[in-house]
Amino acid sequence: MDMHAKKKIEIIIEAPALNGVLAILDRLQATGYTVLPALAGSGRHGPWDEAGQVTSAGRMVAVLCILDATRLDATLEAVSAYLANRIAIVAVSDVQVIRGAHF
Amino acid sequence: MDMHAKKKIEIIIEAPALNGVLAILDRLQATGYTVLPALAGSGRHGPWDEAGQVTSAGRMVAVLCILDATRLDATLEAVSAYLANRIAIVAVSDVQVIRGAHF
Amino acid sequence: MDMHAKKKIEIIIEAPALNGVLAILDRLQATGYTVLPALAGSGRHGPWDEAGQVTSAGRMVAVLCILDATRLDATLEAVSAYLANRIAIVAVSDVQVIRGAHF
Amino acid sequence: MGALDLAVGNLLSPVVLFFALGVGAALARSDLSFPEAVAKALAIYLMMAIGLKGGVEVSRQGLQPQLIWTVLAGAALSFLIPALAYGVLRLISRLGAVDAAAVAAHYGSISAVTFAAALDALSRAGLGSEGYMVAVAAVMETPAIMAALLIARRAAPEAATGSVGHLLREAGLNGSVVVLVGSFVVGWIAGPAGVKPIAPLFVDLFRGLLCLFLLDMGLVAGRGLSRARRFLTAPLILFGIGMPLISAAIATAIALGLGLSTGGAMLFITLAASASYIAAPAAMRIALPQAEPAIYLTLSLGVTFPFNLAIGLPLYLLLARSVSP
Amino acid sequence: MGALDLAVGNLLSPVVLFFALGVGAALARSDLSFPEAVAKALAIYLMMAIGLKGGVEVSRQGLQPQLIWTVLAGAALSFLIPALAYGVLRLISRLGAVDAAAVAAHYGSISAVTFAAALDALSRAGLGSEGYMVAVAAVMETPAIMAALLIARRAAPEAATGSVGHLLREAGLNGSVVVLVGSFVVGWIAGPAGVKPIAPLFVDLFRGLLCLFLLDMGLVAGRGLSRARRFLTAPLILFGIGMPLISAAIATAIALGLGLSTGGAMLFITLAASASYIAAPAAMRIALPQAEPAIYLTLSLGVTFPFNLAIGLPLYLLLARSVSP
Amino acid sequence: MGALDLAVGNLLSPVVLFFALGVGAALARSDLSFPEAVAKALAIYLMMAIGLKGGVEVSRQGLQPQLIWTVLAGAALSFLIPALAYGVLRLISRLGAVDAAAVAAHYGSISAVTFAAALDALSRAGLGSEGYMVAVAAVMETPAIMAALLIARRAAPEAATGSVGHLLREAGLNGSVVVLVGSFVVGWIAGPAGVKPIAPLFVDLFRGLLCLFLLDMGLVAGRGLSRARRFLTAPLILFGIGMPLISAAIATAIALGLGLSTGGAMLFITLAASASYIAAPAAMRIALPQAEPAIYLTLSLGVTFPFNLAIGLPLYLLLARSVSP
Ligand SMILES: Nc1ncnc2c1ncn2[C@@H]1O[C@H](COP(=O)(O)O)[C@@H](O)[C@H]1O
Ligand SMILES: Nc1ncnc2c1ncn2[C@@H]1O[C@H](COP(=O)(O)O)[C@@H](O)[C@H]1O
Ligand SMILES: Nc1ncnc2c1ncn2[C@@H]1O[C@H](COP(=O)(O)O)[C@@H](O)[C@H]1O
Ligand code: NA
Ligand code: NA
Ligand code: NA
Repeated sequence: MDMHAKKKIEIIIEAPALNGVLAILDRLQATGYTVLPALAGSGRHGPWDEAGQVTSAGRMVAVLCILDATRLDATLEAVSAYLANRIAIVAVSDVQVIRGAHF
Repeated sequence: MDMHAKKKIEIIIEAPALNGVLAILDRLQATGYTVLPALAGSGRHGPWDEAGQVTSAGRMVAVLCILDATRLDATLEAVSAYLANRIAIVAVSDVQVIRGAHF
Repeated sequence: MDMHAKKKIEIIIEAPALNGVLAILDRLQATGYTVLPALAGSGRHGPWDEAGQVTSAGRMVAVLCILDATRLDATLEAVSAYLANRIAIVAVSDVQVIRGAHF
Repeated sequence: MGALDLAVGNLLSPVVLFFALGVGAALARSDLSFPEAVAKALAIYLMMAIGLKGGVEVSRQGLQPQLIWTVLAGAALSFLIPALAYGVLRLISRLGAVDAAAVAAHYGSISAVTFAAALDALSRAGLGSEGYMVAVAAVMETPAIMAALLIARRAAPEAATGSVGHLLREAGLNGSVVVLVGSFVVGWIAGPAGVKPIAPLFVDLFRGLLCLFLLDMGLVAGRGLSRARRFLTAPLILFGIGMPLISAAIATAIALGLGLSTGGAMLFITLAASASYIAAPAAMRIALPQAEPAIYLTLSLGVTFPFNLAIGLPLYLLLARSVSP
Repeated sequence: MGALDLAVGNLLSPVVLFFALGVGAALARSDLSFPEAVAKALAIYLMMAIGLKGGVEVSRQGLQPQLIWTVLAGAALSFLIPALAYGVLRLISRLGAVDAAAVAAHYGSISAVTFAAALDALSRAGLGSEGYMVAVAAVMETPAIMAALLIARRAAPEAATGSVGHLLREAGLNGSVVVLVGSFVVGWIAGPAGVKPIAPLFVDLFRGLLCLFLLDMGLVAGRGLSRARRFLTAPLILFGIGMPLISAAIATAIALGLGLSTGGAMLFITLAASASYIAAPAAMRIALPQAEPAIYLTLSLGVTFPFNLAIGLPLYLLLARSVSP
Repeated sequence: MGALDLAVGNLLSPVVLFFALGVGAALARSDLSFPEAVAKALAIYLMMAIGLKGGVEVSRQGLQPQLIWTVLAGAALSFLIPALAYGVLRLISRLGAVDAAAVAAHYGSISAVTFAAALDALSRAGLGSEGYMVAVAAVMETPAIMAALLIARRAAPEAATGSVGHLLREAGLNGSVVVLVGSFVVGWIAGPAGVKPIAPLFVDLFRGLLCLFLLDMGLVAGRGLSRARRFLTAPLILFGIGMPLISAAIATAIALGLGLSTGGAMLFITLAASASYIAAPAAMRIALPQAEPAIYLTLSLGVTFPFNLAIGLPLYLLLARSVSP
């Protein structure tokens, strides 16, 4: 199988700030991203839980973005500037993709 | 802690083709897999969003499959043949599992 | 970008046992964790599917916990003791985080 | 109405037909499915409606002396049926001690949807019932879980996890128990006049929403059946049909002693005969993790629930008639 | 009522106004959105309500001889419209063969929500209709999908995946078809008396819940329009408005031949003119993965559905009047 | 009805009792919870029902001259209350400037559920109200958010992110504002006759679904309280109860000047006294990310909402009676 080394960014971010993050990814012309829901969690701001919430103020979502290593730094730079005061964590890992032309 | 090196495949795939992918994993007797929902995303086909959708035609889900390295190639081969014309991305990474007998 | 090497634990666990796992993470003072929903899956206990379920007995959720390598062993030890007879899988991988002070 | 009319009328009621539609669709592998969120909300709605109805009845009828005896009898039944069920299972099937105890818990506990379907059947028959039967239902959810845990501790000490006290707390605060009891109290306090403005939702829509819920239950039951067929050995199927009949027989005798009305007796028998599918499965995953969930889920939802719905309910009504004044 | 009254009355009905609200909110980029789970449950509810209504009518009216001819005519229309649509698309637009076939499938198949809106319009006009039109609707969902697949196989043999038999099975067991047909049968068996206790949900709330659903459809359509604008070339928009008119004209002629009532003819014309948005898109993703989904989704939901809702329905009622006895 | 009757009648209404049930269940750590999707759909439903009701009233009553003055007074109140609230908070609590500004925004803005509960209380008291109060509610959602942002910019220039214009757009297009205003316009256009077919959903079920929603709100409030207790210092709790009373007093004086009916005055006072929990929290996360969300969420939903629901509403009705003709 033909594999290509890429980077995967995972951003766990409070829901109201999601559009801000996605706008940055769009502006940097990231080839793609996917948003996953989260149910509950805990951190320095205490625990949260989506059950029964009407407002999205207190809840988190996860953004997954696979991209080429050459674009990693610029993306992290832009994202972390936006995240400055916000509730969010960002993790990067190595992945191998098939169909590398997609990224 | 006793750890065992395995491979993790992540497939982000359009919902209508999910059953096709799972049928392949079942046929290859993958020891297990888990399907995660996605909320929204963007890629070469433009942005999508599950909000309010009745049809599953336009949305994606994520399949997570942890398996032994010895089975990786056969699995990727079969999956990528099925995915040929479909909207999907596939990423592989290294993980360490506990309770290795499960895989 | 200033990056810090951390460990990511992913636990796929049956929903009724989720509180047990989170209590352990709380007790060990993990800096944070996030719970993600799962839609469906398959394993040695056969396939499952959340569609239309009222009881949470048969379904799985995923717990994501990023932590410092120094705390990995103690956490895995405690978690795997609790998981002894339960339906669950545990995978660990390497990640790089920004804003390392959060972990 | 004769026995045959009752049975046919029941089989042709929308509630049963929609359940059958669900089972059929799942077995035919249709992709029809209900969103989990809506199924959970429907379950909460049904508990609220049942609770309110019971509470309003009690506020209307006042507290009757039988209440206390019926509640006690229900709790005792819930605690004792598991021992009986466990014995039967160990005798006729090859289930191990832990699996048998977990199954037994389900048959001692109760199914709120079966209770709701029984209320629907009573409506069709034009019969009322004692409002406090809702309290009896709530009280019968938990003792069976404790009993099963005690059985498992004896038979396989290493299998049971957690303390009984902790589990008692969890099971007593299970969402379904809390909503049922809470709505019962709300209905009692608010009374007929207070509940009137919310009756369009909780009374008028009850039978329609029950149909929606049973379509979903049919889908889930059908999917379970086609996936877990291998667990359903002949002895287990026999148990899934025979156990409700045994429990119903015992409950009929008790109902006679309690002097319940026809409707009340029918509900009491139904509670005894029904098998839990919300509270008990979750409790068993926590308390007896080694027990295979596919066994108790499939038996309770795939065998006993359809049996009770299609055949049990008219039968229990006949039994109730035979013992009520 | 004259033509103008009809048209204005339709535009000012809550159903149309809520759809417009949804489109407007989405185009203005409001963050208003419906949870997917609730949208899916509403869709199931609407199918159940439509199916039950039809079944009860049939149980009341008995089986009429036209039924069989109307069902056959519907199936034939569903199978033949895609060929026509494909021809028109290839002639006037630049769509490739696979995209054109996929779009064509949608216009042969039917939209259950448009059918529901037509029932609402008939209620407003005080008209009834033949109960079996629900069966016609169910029968028309699938043939178009098969026809489109056969067209694509001819034009681009490498593009079509999977066997026709397999797809036929999938499309025939599509959730919306199963609920529609199943509820029709339930309504037929249970009859007016059996359905009465569940009428508060399935009859009284029908028009209100349709408004809720159309608000959601408006939001989804509006979002689709603003995202996929680039796919909507002038010829495609023309097709999205012209094709329903062509299908409506053909269906009007057939309705005349079948001797349907005004209400029945209006529903038949609406079915022909409507474009699928639940069954066909999913089937096309499976059978013709190369086809761009944004094209058929946007055309069907963003152009043809609003056109039918706002302008088509009163027009089809006028057409139906002109050919009914 | 005397003051005591009013207060007791309110406390024993199902709406308040179900909220209390939710709080109790959460504090007892029951696992009872509502699916988020259903809670969101219920919130949309409530806005639609409120909006439609107001619109139909306006179409019935015609546009009254007070409308314009009441809307202007509402907007001004929403804009000015935050300054007052900010001053009080800085005086009596230890909150920093950014946290205080964020909390202040919530008390200037309004809570649609409190408004819905006020409508329910008016129904119980047999009182009507001016239909345009819905428009007043919609108008009062946003100015407070702007005011708080301006306050924060002054006090802590580095904390506020994004432009005011951008935020104004976001807050004005917030889903709850759009549904409220949109449904108001739909009700106005469609009028009593047009809304009648959808009344079973939007009128008859209103009070029942409000109970469902309040059970959920109770669960969320209870969970919030037990998690964020440490943020609730005595001065903040005092603020959470005292601020609504201050706002209510000011609004009572204005209502007198406007010459509103008893029902209208009661709604106006309730709007002023209520604290936002949908629009403002989301806006604050975007505009003032440094502010701790647990503070404003817990204060608004855990302290002020229960206070208004249980004690405020009958009090505001008494105030309204004292100033209305
Ligand atoms: N170490 C972590 N691993 C996984 N998720 C985390 C971690 N830290 C924080 N989170 C998530 O991010 C949210 C906010 O974190 P915090 O800002 O620390 O309160 C938490 O509620 C979790 O959902
Ligand atoms: N690089 C990526 N990282 C994460 N998700 C992606 C990426 N590319 C595509 N996706 C997901 O896959 C979907 C289809 O991608 P595409 O075929 O490029 O339109 C997108 O809408 C995303 O949900
Ligand atoms: N190898 C695997 N990769 C991903 N998910 C798995 C794997 N094995 C098990 N799972 C998940 O864990 C659940 C229980 O697994 P099991 O105990 O093997 O039945 C499955 O239904 C899957 O959701
Ligand atoms: Na029982
Ligand atoms: Na059509
Ligand atoms: Na206010």
